[in-house]
Amino acid sequence: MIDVAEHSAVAATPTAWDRVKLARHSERPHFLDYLEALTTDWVELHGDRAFGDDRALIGGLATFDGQTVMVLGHQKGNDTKENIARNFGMARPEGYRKAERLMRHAEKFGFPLITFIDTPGAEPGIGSEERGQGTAIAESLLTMADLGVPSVAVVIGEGGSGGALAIGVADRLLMLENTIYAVASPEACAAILWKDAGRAAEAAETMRITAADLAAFGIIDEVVPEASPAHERPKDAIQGTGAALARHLRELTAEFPPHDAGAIERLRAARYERFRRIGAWREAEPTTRHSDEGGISAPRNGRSGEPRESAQRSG
Amino acid sequence: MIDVAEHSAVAATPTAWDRVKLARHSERPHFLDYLEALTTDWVELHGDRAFGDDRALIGGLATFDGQTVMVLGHQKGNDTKENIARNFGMARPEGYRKAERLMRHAEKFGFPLITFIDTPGAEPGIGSEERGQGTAIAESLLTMADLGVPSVAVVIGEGGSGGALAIGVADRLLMLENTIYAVASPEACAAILWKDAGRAAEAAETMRITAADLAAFGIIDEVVPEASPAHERPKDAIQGTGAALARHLRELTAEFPPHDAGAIERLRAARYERFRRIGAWREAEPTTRHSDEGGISAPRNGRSGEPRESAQRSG
Amino acid sequence: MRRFFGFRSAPAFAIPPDVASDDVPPSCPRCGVSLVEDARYERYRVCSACGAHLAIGSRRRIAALVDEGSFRETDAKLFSADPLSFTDDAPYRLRLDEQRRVTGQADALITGTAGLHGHKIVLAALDFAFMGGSMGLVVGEKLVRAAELARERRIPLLSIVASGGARMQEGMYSLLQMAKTAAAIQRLHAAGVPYVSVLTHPTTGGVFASFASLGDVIVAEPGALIGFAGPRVVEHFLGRPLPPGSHSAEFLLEHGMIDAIVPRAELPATLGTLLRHYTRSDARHDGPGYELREPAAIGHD
Amino acid sequence: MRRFFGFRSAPAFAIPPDVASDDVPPSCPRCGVSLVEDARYERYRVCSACGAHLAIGSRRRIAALVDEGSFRETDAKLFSADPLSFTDDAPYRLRLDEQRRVTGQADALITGTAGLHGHKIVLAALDFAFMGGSMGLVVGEKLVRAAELARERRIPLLSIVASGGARMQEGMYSLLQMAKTAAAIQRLHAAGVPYVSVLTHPTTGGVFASFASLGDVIVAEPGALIGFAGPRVVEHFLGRPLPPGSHSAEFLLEHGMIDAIVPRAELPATLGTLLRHYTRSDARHDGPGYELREPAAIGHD
Ligand SMILES: [Zn+2]
Ligand SMILES: [Zn+2]
Repeated sequence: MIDVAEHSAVAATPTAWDRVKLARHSERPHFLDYLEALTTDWVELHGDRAFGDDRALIGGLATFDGQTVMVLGHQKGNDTKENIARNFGMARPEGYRKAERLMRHAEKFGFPLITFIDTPGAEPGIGSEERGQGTAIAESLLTMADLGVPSVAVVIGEGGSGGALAIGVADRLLMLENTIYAVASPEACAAILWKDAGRAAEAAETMRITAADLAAFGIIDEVVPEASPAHERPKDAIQGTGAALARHLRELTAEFPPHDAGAIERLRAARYERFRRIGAWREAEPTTRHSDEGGISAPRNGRSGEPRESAQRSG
Repeated sequence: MIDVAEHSAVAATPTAWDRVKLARHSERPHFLDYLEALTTDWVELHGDRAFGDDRALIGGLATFDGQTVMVLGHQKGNDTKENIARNFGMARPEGYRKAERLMRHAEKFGFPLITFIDTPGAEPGIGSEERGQGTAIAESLLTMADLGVPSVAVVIGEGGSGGALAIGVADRLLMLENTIYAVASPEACAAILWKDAGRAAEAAETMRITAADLAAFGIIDEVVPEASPAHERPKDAIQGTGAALARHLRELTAEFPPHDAGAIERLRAARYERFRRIGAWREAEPTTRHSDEGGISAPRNGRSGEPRESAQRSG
Repeated sequence: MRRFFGFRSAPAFAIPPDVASDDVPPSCPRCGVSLVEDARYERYRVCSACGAHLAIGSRRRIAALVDEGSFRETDAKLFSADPLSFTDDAPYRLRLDEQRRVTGQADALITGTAGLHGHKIVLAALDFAFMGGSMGLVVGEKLVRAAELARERRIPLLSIVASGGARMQEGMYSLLQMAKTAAAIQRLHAAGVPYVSVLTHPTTGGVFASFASLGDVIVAEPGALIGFAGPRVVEHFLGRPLPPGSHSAEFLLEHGMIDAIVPRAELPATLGTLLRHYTRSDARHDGPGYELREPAAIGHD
Repeated sequence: MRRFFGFRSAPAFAIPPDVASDDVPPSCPRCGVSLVEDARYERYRVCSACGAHLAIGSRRRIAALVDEGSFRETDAKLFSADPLSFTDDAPYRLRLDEQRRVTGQADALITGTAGLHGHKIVLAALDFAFMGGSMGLVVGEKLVRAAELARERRIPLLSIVASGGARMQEGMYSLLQMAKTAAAIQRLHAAGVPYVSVLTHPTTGGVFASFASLGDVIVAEPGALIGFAGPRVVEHFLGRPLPPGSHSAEFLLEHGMIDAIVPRAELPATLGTLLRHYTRSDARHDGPGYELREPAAIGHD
């Protein structure tokens, strides 16, 4: 789909659209590549125990950094055949219900959760509507928000909308340098804004979807660098990701020891606060007229009234 | 299906097969008749939030005896059209998953649970297999065993196998006088035992499936009398059932007050013990040869070693 | 004026037809009968002739639902800070200003406390007229504050939504409101405080896939278009038209996603009954005792 | 000798073929290749030529699974008390006597403790050769005792089943074992003790619809016939033949009901890995620390 030769044009300062293409590159390492390189003792656990087994969103137990973790991730294929089997990484409701089941499994046994995000979005098919895609995603969000074990999520390719967020409500959120995380695909955004999907590159810039943008907003905790794009140097990308995951997981388990009821309550409270404080708003009528350019000059106030420049993040 | 004239032949001492026919009588009051007569403020709650809404197993909130209860029941139709809509009272996996959802809802808000059992069994179709009929029933059993609110179940017609038991793991189990509760239908039993479904009447006797039989075994807590068969005097049957339900529910809520964590733990323990001690077995090699007639002469021992004649029931 | 539907395209308004504003139109867009001097339309924005549930503004909706004069608005002056300094053909800030001028509201969600059949509730109503009811930071923040208020005071939360989904102009901040609102509802659940969600026409995208689908009880208005992906998105994905009835409230009921379909005019009574159940849960056995009514004539559905 | 399948009729042995006893048959009932001197058959009752998983007695199964010499049987002498004094063509008690004589077991379930790759487990194995692995009072009681032992000692429970369902000759007592075993597994879950369920050919009815479907992890043997209603019952209900592949382990995996399909010879290794995960949950961060292995060649399934 992506012209492989094209990315050599990606120079020292790639544009947002360059990142989009890199994030979607078919030779970029996918979830199972990370899993195989970073973990041992993998036991895949299938099925939602109600309708089906989704091959686009998979999970199971593995040993990582000397401990057992529950691992979940979207799996894209490396060729058309695999992509069809994996539904291009677009999960269906049964995928999110499996994720929920495995999250509760992790909680029951005190296993930390690691999720690998790489999806264009949840599948928008009629079968997915029939089986409650919205309901399944909402319940996965709720379950993950409530989870009594530490969690780390990492975007390894495309972070596409609610289908990505459903496994992204974590205590730490990482992104590889050439990945994106967005409320809608640039193509969809352009189609809505300008009725012209061809202006996707422009939309990609406007939407602020790169790892660097989201780090600046305080929405993510760390950018895992890619000295070369991950599909050119997969080992480096995987190594860097593994090291970052291990570091965050160690910090979390040190701060919130498993099987400690008080720590679990503190963990839940910290996660709530993490999402609770994202954002910026004004608590009074805007007093200045804005210029046509939309420059921000009015003060921004958090809910407690003190000035707040978008989100602050301690992690 | 049942010859209505036939039951007039049911004299003072009906046979087990007579009871089977009465239990299945199409004019016998069904779940919604009890609901309408015994409760107010009914709000039906639909759906399993995953696949569908089963019309054969329905539930919701209602006021009964001055308090809010969660009510669940199998619903048969009164004619062919209704029966098709209600799938003849045969629930599908989504029915049991809805039941599970509503049980947890009851637990969350401290509403006692009342279930009305009236089904030939869980639906044995291919769709039910695909969506995990066995899994759904197993999970409903587990949920009901665990439920942190008091529960009373009453068999108002047919108690057919696992599909009945799935909503029957209650603190009290009642049966109307002319109802049955069985591990298999007499027809299925005869087909298996003698390869002749025509010997169903004989099987019905052998299987010990009437309210009187199960009361003698200590498996049920009370037989609600039917001075006349329920389809002839529905008001009497419903009144008697309502009075018995109210009495048991009051006893249970007095012994295990809602919103009292200690009482809830005692309730769970009592329910476990209730099912735990059902039955009889020998803890040593049988020493006597039995006669060909199969008469029981050997001593029966419960697990603690003391003689035990089938199950004892305190309730 | 253009509308914004967040990350999903505009829903097709097949079932039922919609009325763009609260101004009385000459006739029902579904059956064509005049709505002038239609009392049911006047109060509920429901056509007396065919029962079509037409668009209704949040304030009118609240007035038709709660005990008269009981509504107390909260956080009325929470305004978007335009975190991305977003601009497409025009700056987002100017669009917001225009929306505020047209609707008289600071953003799409109105929150407050009210009485309903004498039961105290916390209420959150999303107004489709304000940028398609899309959820940005202000909508998310106000929903969370409403949920926190309900939790602190232990009074039921009621949300009523109509939404095209996330507010694209606030980017990832908008998406994260799904997580934030779901987390707030989770805490409400954990505290055992009831939450009833009402879905109205149309409800799609991120609002449907977060707090609106997490009610202890979920009801929908008849004929409302509801779904995760909007019909156009699904049709584009499928490459063929949707089957009839897809994405309707009735479709969701059949597929087990909602508890009931309740006509707008019956909503106060239904919610009143539900609230009676939930609010007396701590005060049982004070009822009239067991009492038999006449058994009903056999025959139900 | 007749077999009894409880309340469901006898399963059709379409996939895979079955071997009636542990006696070495001349050849594989599926592929026809001789099984004489087939070492895999000798140890696992699996045909080396075609991989068919043939019937295996519980004791042989246990021997092939657990650490050598580690199995300690519990409750070996629990006998049915024939609570209904049941008789059809012959008294149930005489059938039981005959089954005991033929199988050398008191009833269908063998329980005990064992080591598996050095991990202590409680084990319960249902033997299809004893009255079709049907669940009466003794099977239910022994399963519950095994679950209670696992809970008290906080060591994982492993059950391996092959069953036609409830034992009809024990009537309602038999049905109630579904509730009783589910309740015991619930308590095990609440205590956080792992429970792994293994489904083998054939598993239907009350055993499938109770404890066997309640594992934290559920695995099945390849080709095993598994379902709630047996294939004949479903075909009778449908009035037409089942679609191919229905009721197989592979069908259940596709439909999300089981976690994995594991060939019998690989079961010890797979269970060993699972047990390592569960048993070290209290002793984490004692591992070797973060260490990168070579990234795999791209390409998976
Ligand atoms: Zn009209
Ligand atoms: Zn073979």
